[in-house]
Amino acid sequence: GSGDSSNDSKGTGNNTQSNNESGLKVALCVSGSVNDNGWNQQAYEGLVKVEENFGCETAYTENLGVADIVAAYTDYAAAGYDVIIGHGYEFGDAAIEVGEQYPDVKFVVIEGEVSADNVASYVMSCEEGGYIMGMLAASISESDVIGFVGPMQGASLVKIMNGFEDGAKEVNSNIEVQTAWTESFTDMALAKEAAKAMIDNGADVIGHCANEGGTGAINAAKEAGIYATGDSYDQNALAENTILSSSIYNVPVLVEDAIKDVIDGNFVGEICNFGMAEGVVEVAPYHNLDSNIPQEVKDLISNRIEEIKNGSFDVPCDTTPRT
Amino acid sequence: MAILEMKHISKSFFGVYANEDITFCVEAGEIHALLGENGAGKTTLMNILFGLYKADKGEIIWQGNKVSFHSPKDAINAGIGMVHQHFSLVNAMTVVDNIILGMQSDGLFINRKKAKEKIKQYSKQYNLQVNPDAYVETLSVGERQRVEILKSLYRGAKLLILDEPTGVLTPEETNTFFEVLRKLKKEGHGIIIITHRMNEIMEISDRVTILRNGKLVNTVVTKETTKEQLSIKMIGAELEKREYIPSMEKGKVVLQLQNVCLKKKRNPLENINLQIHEGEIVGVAGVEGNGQKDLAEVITGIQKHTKGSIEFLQEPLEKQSVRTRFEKGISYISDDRHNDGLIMDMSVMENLALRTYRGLPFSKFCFLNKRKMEEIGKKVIETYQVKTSGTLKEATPVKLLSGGNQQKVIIAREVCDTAKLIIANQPTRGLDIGAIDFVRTTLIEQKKKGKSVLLISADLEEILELSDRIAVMFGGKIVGILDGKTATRQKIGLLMGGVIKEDMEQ
Amino acid sequence: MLEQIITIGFLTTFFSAAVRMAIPLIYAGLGEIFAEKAGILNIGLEGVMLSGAFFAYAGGMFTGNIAIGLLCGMLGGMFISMIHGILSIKLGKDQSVSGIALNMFALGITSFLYKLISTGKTDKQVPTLTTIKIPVLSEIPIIGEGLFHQDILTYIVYILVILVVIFYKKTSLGLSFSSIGESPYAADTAGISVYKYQYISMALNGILGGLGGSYLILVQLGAFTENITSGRGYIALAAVILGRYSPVGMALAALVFGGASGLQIRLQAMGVPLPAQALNMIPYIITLLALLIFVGKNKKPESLAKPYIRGSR
Amino acid sequence: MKKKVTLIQSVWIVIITLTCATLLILISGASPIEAISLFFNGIFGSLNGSMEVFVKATPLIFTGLACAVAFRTGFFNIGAEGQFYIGALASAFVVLQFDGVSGVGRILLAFIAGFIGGGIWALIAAFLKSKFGISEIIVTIMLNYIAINIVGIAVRTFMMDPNGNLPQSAKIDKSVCLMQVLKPTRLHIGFFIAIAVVILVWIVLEKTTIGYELRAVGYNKRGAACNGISITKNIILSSFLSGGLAALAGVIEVLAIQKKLVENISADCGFTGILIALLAKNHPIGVLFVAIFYASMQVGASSMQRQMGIPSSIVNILMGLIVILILGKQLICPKKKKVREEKVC
Ligand SMILES: Nc1ncnc2c1ncn2[C@@H]1O[C@H](COP(=O)(O)OP(=O)(O)OP(=O)(O)O)[C@@H](O)[C@H]1O
Ligand SMILES: Nc1ncnc2c1ncn2[C@@H]1O[C@H](COP(=O)(O)OP(=O)(O)OP(=O)(O)O)[C@@H](O)[C@H]1O
Ligand SMILES: [Mg+2]
Ligand SMILES: [Mg+2]
Repeated sequence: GSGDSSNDSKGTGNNTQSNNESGLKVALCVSGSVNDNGWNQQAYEGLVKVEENFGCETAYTENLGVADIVAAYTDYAAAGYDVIIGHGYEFGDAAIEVGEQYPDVKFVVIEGEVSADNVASYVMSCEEGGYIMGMLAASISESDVIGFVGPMQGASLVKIMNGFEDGAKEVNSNIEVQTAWTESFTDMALAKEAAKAMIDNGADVIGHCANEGGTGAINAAKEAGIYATGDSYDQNALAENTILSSSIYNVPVLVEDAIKDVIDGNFVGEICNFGMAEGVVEVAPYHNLDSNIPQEVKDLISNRIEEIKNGSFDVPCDTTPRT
Repeated sequence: MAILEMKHISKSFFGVYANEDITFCVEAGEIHALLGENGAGKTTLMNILFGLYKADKGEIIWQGNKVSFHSPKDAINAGIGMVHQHFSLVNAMTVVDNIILGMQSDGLFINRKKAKEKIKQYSKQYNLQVNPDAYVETLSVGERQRVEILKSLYRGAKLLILDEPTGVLTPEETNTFFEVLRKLKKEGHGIIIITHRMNEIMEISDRVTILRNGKLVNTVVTKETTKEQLSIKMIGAELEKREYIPSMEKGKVVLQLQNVCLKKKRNPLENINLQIHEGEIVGVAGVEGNGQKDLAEVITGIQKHTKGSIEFLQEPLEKQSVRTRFEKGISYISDDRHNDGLIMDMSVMENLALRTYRGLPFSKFCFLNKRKMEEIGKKVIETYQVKTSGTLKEATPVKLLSGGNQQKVIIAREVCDTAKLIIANQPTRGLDIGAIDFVRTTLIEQKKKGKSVLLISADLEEILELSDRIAVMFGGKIVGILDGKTATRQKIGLLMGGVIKEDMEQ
Repeated sequence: MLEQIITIGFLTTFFSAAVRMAIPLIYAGLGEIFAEKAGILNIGLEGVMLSGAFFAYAGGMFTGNIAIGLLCGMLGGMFISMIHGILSIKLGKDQSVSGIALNMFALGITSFLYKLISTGKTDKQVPTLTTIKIPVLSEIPIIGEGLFHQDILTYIVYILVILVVIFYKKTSLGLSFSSIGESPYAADTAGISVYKYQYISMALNGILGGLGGSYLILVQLGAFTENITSGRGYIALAAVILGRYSPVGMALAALVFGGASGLQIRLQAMGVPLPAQALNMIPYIITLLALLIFVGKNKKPESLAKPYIRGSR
Repeated sequence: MKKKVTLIQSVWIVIITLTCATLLILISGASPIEAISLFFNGIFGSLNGSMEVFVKATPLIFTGLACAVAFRTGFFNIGAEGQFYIGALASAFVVLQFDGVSGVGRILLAFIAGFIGGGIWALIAAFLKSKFGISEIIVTIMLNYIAINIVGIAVRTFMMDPNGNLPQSAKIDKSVCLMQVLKPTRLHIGFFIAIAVVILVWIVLEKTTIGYELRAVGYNKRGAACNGISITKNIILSSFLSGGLAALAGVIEVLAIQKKLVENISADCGFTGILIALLAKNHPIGVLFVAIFYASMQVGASSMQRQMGIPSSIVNILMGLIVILILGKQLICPKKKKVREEKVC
């Protein structure tokens, strides 16, 4: 590889910190917008943390389509960035391809399926969060019907939905889990309509992993006066009396860990999993709905979380859509 | 006192004067004719008056006051009405809606009933029959013209501009139309009429203003002049008299129609029987919209007849396409040169190639031979004296040519060596007398060469002058075939009105 | 499966969904009818809606007042359509290029501004309109709930559709407006101020398209995201064609489309064993089928998208 | 005189665009000078960047040509996006199915399959238009959505990589990938194929009777028909060609860039193609240059965005703005008076 790092001086962004201790240059690529209140924003917040805590020089690209990933990667690699983080499985192949040409650059693919000497995939066990949300929803449901709204059928989203269903079925094997995909991360109106459809069909708890669009689903639950579960971060503030709890994917922690590994020289080019045990997947507190949830449900949930953390319970990870 | 004065009007397009220092006036109660060759600047002058163009120089005095019309709206409000050379009607609307278009309604809503009453009254008063509920797209050209005239009358214009209004009317219609004009004149209206027909000018106008190449030649009092004098003033020279070509011996049958029908919702063709021989011009007379165009299109293959048989040179034409029919020798000069005959956005030379671009000399193995196209274009421009834009020559888009010159391009293309039958539908409509003369002479030359011509025309003069036999159409049928030598205007006129030949002879 | 679908309950809720999904389309579609009847094709309708949505959101967020939000939404829509108006009316430019460029521009500017006003804010919700139940009418089986248990903007659109029909059919002003799309030359020579009316039409296009976008924010969602309209502008364009340029036809077409998306998401929820993508295609396939079934005379204004320049041929 | 006006206008367009860019960059808290230097550095600063322009231009050339061919016959193809997807799908399918065939053979097959697939996709709209008079605009918009969903189904079902869990097809092997010409840049022979196709299309449209017929039909259908030119044949021909050309963009995206079939494979190339065709006045050579211009804007803007973390929306704003300014240039610096009256259609 050429490692063309003569461009170093030009690559300084507005994010440059005075205390550039590590001297590391980190770039982040996301497929959506960095203020989407969810998946991409979380990664971006991680990047900001990295800059604050390690004094790295950072840059990011948002709304990156698959057609342009390789170009963006090459750009960053050529501009002397040391670590390039791709936030989503679709960044995997590009990391391998560009990684071959720039062996000195480290590539981190979140939710990826790939690895190489300088390419690592950091996979979050999001299904664990989904599973717990499913258990919670099924325990609270009185109608034995619950719903779940997903956006695009990507592997990391399918496994959340399937985890939700499995969790619900564990608590109540007769429960009906209604699911729908809106095929969009941003179409709030359609997500809302999906939730409404489920509510019309009798669902009394709605879960989602639909990113920003999911806000629509939560609104539908709020309007109908039923419960919902949040996704990605603690969404309680969106609807205080609606959101039972949220499954949190601690992407900022993950991003920080990844950079820390690089700084400490612990970077390994392999696929690593991060779940509840690693503190990357979490479950949000019940906030002011705490009193509405029966104690035995709380116990059930906290026990299961413990088991997942200490490895005595394995949440199945199923990435095939079940329609 | 003059109701309208136009003083020192100049207007140029791309640096070329369309009107140069033109001054003329119209009195109330006067019919004032504008005369000039195609492209002389008549329409431009009227468009300036009507607010469609803005004059570069000059002033307009309307009823004693200096005015400047920025749009037709201003002109209409001042009391000027214009019937445009090219229809300005909305096809997808009914006649009533077209007539009341742009007028303020009394209340909040349109009162179509009242409007219809008023239209019917005008129709009756001026003998301009149209169905007010018909959609304009279903009307024949003649009917559309009537709507245009009604539209102006309805607005109660004090000055009426009529840009070639009679081009599409039958003699009968023209007569009644002139009655209307005389009535209006008596009521004190001023009228400006543009027409290429000398007879009409002599008959209807009080004064004539003649334009040549955008300049004013003269304004004369009609009574004090003659057709010949006008014609000389207009062209700047005298037209040669055409020699009379006696009917030739009938050759063999070129085209034979037997019981040809064309089924369609409105105005179908019914049982057409017709023969055309070599070296013969068969005229088709009739009021516009009685199936003449369908007849032409059935023969050329643009529409497929639904019953009966058409034989061309003893071979049946059934499924043959427009192209094969042309290759066999059927040429077509359409009445609608803008839509049917030409591709307006293409150049003169490309339009010349429109029929035969597929083979030599225009192309070889699918590749166009541009040099050959240019060469042929130049030749046509020279032999036919097509007036093109100065620098572009054969590459001028035909849309920039005047109607007469556009017609020449079509004729140059259709009247080719391989043509055996020429179907000419209204070939001289809208042309000035020089151009008309050219077209008629061309058709007669073809006859002399032994070719056949089917001449469809609403102009009885033309039919009578050129035809060996005359078929008259009415309601999609041929109601009579007359001998060209013995036919008279009256006979044809009666047939055109739907009186059957047998009835007539009784 | 079928017995699940053909129940009063399902049909009622399904019809409500269809109406909800259709309303923004109907608003935008009405706007497009105004534009197209005046001869101007606005492919930038998506941008108009998006801009309307954003400014409605911004207005609502800064003032907390829905009415001001609505007003901002209309102005936001007008901003985009007036650019289109100037380019296509005054300059006679190609209307498709302009429309597509404006879609891109609107997507960019709304995303940018949204980022500006939303960073650092935790509460991003704006107030939404409440529903009003119309007593007797809302009791009509199946359709009553959907049609008459809605918000005020929905009721306004019913009235608007009727008013627009009357406007074009019964008033001379409407006649003038619609003649422009057919033949601006004829309109001009009949004394109609072609350009003025075209600008008015474009303003209405912006106001109504902007309302369509505002509806998403101020009635349905109370929140904004980048590209929140997700192609609804294009669907509204399709509804206008499918409805053959008549307001009622367009509204029905929008209802068909809204119904189809409501249906597909419901089928998913019910667990129809088909890939989600197959169900997602349903609205588009239904639109194609509807086009085929209702094939008939194309009522497209004759001079649509052809710039009118007085005095040129 | 005219040249001078155009020059002044161009200068104004640049000035306005730069001002807006500066403002936007300032608002988002970055340094404009640096951003703008990064913009040009992105295009001209490295071989990689310069070649990236041609890489990005390649699909745009194809979709631009596709739209130009269609628009010439008055077939308003908004469906290049969908045809792109179908082309990608068909070529990936063929390449993965016929793994017995040699590399070059499979590349050829992929091109043929993609072309035919996209062609047929466009033909649906042409057929509905000429048979039933259904607006091609609405049909092609609907077909876009349908094509995108079909690819979504394909990568999850019959074409899903059996060795992975992701919604994408198996990778195609190296022998089928289009050659990179100037490693390590991404420039591939697809760009040269695009230039060849531009010239081919130009010859067909301008120099042959086929192009002559297409033009005649595009200008005046009735006139063409009255002179014996078949409208149906030409609309079908142009739509098939158009769809096929748009599909080739998809084929090349699969064979040269992605090397597999994935969702969202087109970066809105189909819609950009419409812009490019119309800005190029439907002229094939014009399409080539406009596409390259457009791609260089994209490359410059992305480079600026990537290195400085400026919101990506600025790219959209500027691209839209430039087109609007090009359209509205008369307003910036009017060509004397009487613009409106003297214009000939
Ligand atoms: N819109 C226009 N743009 C450019 N030039 C024009 C335009 N209209 C007319 N001209 C020019 O004006 C001249 C006169 O045209 P005009 O239409 O007035 O002729 P005319 O006398 O009405 O002819 P005709 O008898 O054929 O109707 C033409 O030769 C042409 O050069
Ligand atoms: N847009 C234009 N640009 C340049 N010249 C034009 C334009 N429009 C018309 N002309 C010119 O106007 C003149 C007259 O045109 P016009 O159409 O009035 O002729 P015409 O013989 O009356 O046509 P028609 O017989 O079809 O009514 C022509 O010389 C033509 O060159
Ligand atoms: Mg004239
Ligand atoms: Mg004339």
